[in-house]
Amino acid sequence: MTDVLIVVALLLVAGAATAAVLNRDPVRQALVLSFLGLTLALLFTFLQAPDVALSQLAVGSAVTPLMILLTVRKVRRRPGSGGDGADKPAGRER
Amino acid sequence: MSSRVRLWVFLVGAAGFAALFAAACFDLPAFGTVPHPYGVRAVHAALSHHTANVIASVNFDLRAFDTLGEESILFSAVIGTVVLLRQARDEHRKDPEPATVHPPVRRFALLTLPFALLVGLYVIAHGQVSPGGGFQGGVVTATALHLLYIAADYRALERVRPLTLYEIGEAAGEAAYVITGFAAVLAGSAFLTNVLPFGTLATLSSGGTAMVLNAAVGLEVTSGIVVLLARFLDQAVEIEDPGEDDGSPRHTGGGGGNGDDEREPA
Amino acid sequence: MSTSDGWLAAALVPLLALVPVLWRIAYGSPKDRLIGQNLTSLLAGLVLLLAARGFHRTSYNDVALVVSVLGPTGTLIYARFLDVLPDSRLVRWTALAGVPATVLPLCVATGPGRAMVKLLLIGALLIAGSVVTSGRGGKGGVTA
Amino acid sequence: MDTARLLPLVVAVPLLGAAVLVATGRRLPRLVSDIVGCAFAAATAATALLVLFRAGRPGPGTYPVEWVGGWRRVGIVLVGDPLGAGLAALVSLLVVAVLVYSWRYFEEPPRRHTGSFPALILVFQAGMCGFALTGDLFNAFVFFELMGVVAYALTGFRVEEPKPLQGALAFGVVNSLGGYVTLLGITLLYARTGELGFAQIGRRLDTDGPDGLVLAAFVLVTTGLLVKAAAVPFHFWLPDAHAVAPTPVCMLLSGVMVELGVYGVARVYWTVFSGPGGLSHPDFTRALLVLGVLTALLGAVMCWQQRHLKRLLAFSTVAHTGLFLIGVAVLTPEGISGTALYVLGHAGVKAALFACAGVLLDRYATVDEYELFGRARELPAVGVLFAVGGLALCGLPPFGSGLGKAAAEEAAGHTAGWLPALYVLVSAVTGGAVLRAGLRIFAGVGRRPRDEEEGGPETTGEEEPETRGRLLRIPVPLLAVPAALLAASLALGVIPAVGSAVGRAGALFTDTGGYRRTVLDGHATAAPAHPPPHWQLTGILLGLLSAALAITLATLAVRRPVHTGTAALLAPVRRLQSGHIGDYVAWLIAGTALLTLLTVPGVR
Amino acid sequence: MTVLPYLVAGWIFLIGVYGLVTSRDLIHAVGCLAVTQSSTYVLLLAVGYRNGGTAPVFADAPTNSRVVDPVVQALALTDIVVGATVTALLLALVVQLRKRHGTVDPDALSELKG
Repeated sequence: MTDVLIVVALLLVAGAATAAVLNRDPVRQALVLSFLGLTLALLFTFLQAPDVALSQLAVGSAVTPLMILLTVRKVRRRPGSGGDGADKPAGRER
Repeated sequence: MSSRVRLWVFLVGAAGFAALFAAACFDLPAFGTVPHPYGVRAVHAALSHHTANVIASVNFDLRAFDTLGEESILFSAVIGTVVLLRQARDEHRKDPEPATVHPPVRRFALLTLPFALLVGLYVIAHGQVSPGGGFQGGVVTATALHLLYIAADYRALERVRPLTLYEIGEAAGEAAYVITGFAAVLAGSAFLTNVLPFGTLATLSSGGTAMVLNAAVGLEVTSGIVVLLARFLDQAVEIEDPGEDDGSPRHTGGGGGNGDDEREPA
Repeated sequence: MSTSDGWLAAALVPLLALVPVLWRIAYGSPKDRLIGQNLTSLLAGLVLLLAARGFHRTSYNDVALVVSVLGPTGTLIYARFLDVLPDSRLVRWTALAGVPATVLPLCVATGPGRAMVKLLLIGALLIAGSVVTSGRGGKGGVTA
Repeated sequence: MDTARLLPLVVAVPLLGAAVLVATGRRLPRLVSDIVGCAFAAATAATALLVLFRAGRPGPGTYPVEWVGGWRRVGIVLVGDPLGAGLAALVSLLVVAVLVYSWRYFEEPPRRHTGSFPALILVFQAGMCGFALTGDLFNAFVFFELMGVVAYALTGFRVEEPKPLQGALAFGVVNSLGGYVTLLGITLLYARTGELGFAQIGRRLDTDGPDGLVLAAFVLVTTGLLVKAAAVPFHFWLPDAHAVAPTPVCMLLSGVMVELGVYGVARVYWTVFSGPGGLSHPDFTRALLVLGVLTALLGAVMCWQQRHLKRLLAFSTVAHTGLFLIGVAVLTPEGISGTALYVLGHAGVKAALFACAGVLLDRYATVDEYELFGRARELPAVGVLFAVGGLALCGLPPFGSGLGKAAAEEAAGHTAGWLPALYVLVSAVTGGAVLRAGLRIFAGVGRRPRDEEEGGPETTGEEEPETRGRLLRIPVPLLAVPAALLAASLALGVIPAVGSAVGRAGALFTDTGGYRRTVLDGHATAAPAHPPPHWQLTGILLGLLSAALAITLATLAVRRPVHTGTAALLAPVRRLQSGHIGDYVAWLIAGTALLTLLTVPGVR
Repeated sequence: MTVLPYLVAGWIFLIGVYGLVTSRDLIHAVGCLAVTQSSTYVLLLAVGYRNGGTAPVFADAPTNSRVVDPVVQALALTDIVVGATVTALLLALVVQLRKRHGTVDPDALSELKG
């Protein structure tokens, strides 16, 4: 039964990683990253590594996405001083 | 390179990498059957030092030198971030706008705050006994502190967060780790030798210096993450870019015209 | 099938429920994504509780404890930045139905003691967190 | 006290210093924090030198080995073999020089964080020393990352400037990725052997034959190290980062950090993969030789084309790294000891050249060869240092870099007869580029170069000075440090004891069985005798030839107009250096594939 | 099942690198780097797993139980810290980069060429 759980968790992790890359908007990506963090924590628990699961949980699902969000907030607060339209990354619109 | 050429370079490289990696995977022992001579030795070593959590024993005793490097990485990344996100000469600060928080959210956050801090400290303290330890608990504690930001606003958080103290706490954690190592040298053993009594297996005071190092890491990580997040929050909420408030009409709808601008100080 | 396999099979249910949640987070509207984030931590908490029992390791419950604390915190932080805190019946009902349905049998199986207190605590936190974060909180929990 | 006990202290002392500086940094005045920083760095240097003298003592080939925490065979081992200890000493001495140089450098340290610059440098020192001394693969990864993290922060230190930020980001992304590739390789090795120490992994590997797993592990581990060493095609980050980092940091980055990548490749190969269960010697030689030659040629070509002085020096580092890689690729004790001496000499010379460029930057707010034309006639002392540095760079006897080059090219000549010619050519071109820039800037020789057609791929050299304002008077440390570094480089070539010590170090380094026995069993083994690097007639002549060639090239370039034809021919090569992070990452992966192709047996 | 975990690790690595190569936004690129790094955790723990093993934490398990490898778990912990700090540092660089260049699009960064 453990094997089934591991396989499902592995596939979820692979899916979440793919989704995190394909979501080009950083805000959207932050949410997928936090999902990835949680599923990784589940996978690690199934792999009998609760210690690693705990730190992945703390880092991957809270701190990293939070830092990304704060960066996005700072970066998008106003147009760039030297902006000429080229400072508008693709996928910025939600 | 154009994006097309770049993609082709990547695809060719990725094909080679995939072939190499797949070849390696099929030469690996099947999942779940890998032999672990080092792992077995580590379990024996941890039990000989009465540390119930073997991972904590590996981190803070057997391979404590790795953890010294790891803590130094965190330490230098925090100094680095502080330096990189410092207020530049041409920037200025603005007080953030006070926010009114929806009462249930406020109540929940305020009620959870002490509890979350407690959980964090619990995870740190039980590092050598149950899953957890200085790093995991430290991150939880630091994140929990930011519940205040949710419960009220940034100003409330700033009031209870004497940043200087945390910066010193971070350095003190790092110093405590190194000094514990030096103590062993002074006692005539190798650097970072576990020279304290090992205590009873699976109790809070077991593990000898592993316990001390765990506490040092807990202090450093808690302070370090608080400082780290504070720098990012400062940038996101308080520090204004050069020319941002130079009297010219503010560009509205800039930066993609998303909804993130509501809390921008007026 | 042994009892521990039974618990693990039960853990499979919330785990599989994460698949549509991933879809929602990756491709939904901003509101949907936040609901998805909220559901993820709730479901993950349940998986962890059931798995801990299935592996006969009470110490694994610490992971669930941390999820129950950090999950709602994370959701509220996102809500603050995205300026939405959507009202979601789905989250509320999953919490109100799923958590007791998981925790109560676990308590029965564990028997009275410290472990049971911890279980109840985690259950209460999961419910409280989900209810608060899925209520009609308005914009980002901030009534500005 | 046992010398071995000192090994971990080489890492711990600077870390303690950094913690002290950060804790007290906001209260201390600038002067005190600088003194504290220097004191800790100097104490570390003294410790490292003590270890080196113990390890370098002639006699039976024993050297200090310390299991940290007293965990024999279960913990992490630090090995003070002469080469590792020597590198740690080099790192520490250079750090002291850099701290002295930056004494008056940043006139305005970050407010309330006066201690952070010396603190970061100290952590950098700890990371590099740890990497040089460790005998454990994962521990090496940790120190690899530690050097990296500090280096990214230091590169982007001047946040008011756009260029350093871009360079630091490319540096950070590419190097972190390289680190993760290495970690994947380490994990594969752990899966096969269940061990982490170099010696233990090597012994276990040799109980089995080589297969795809070992090959993959070798390629992955080496990729990360080659990224650090800036071998083609992993080199793109280096010019971008080294050209824009604060000058004292450049001295460390180009002087030792990159060379540590080469050291890592050599160390891992000799201790882990050189046995029958690893990668065969011809395969390793082929792979590294190809990469080394490519790196040397590309670095030299790009170096010649630069007008941004620090970028020019950065590309010359790429070129020399290529030569170092060739020295390692030939897999002989002579190659290792010659290269080791070359690295030592090069570190002093390159750091001195960067130091001179820093003086120009702070006085004229530019490091552009064209803009500075003739302007530095008023600084004859700097000009002399710069010219001597340029000559030493092309291996003029009797500099240490010259002796190292001579020994390395002789060793390489045994593998392929044309390799000495490559050594001569590459060192002449890079040295010539430096001399050309020197002639124009300090002497105003030749015609004033003009900006040519617009739109070509080019980085010009306009930068903000790193001091508060432009320097009017050159402070003493800014001149004394490069002079001392050049003198040290000269001393390396003249003192015969250096040559014999380096020769012994190379012999011990390549004695795989001896290393494993010393580390795991505590047996002392006699170092096999090999002729140490010493001055020979061919070496002296080739060194003089390089220098003459460099002078000719420089004079020709200054007198004659630029050949637009050659420039156009090389434009595609220059365009590869695009400053685009995506490009660099794509090249990294392609490089992994290339390395695979080169090491797969039978592909020739 | 015998190689699936290893292959998943390889997939995560490659997809993360793909994201880095094609990224049009540096914040997104840093996120992709974090994805890439998670491949190393997966590979480490997959290598350390033993069929029927349990966590080497003997607070609530007998000391003679069959356990998985504790060493890789310690390594993965270290690795996670490294990843978080690198992410923080790179994001700090992106924040400043945006201030000085006015953009976070790697295609628009043109200061360093040739």
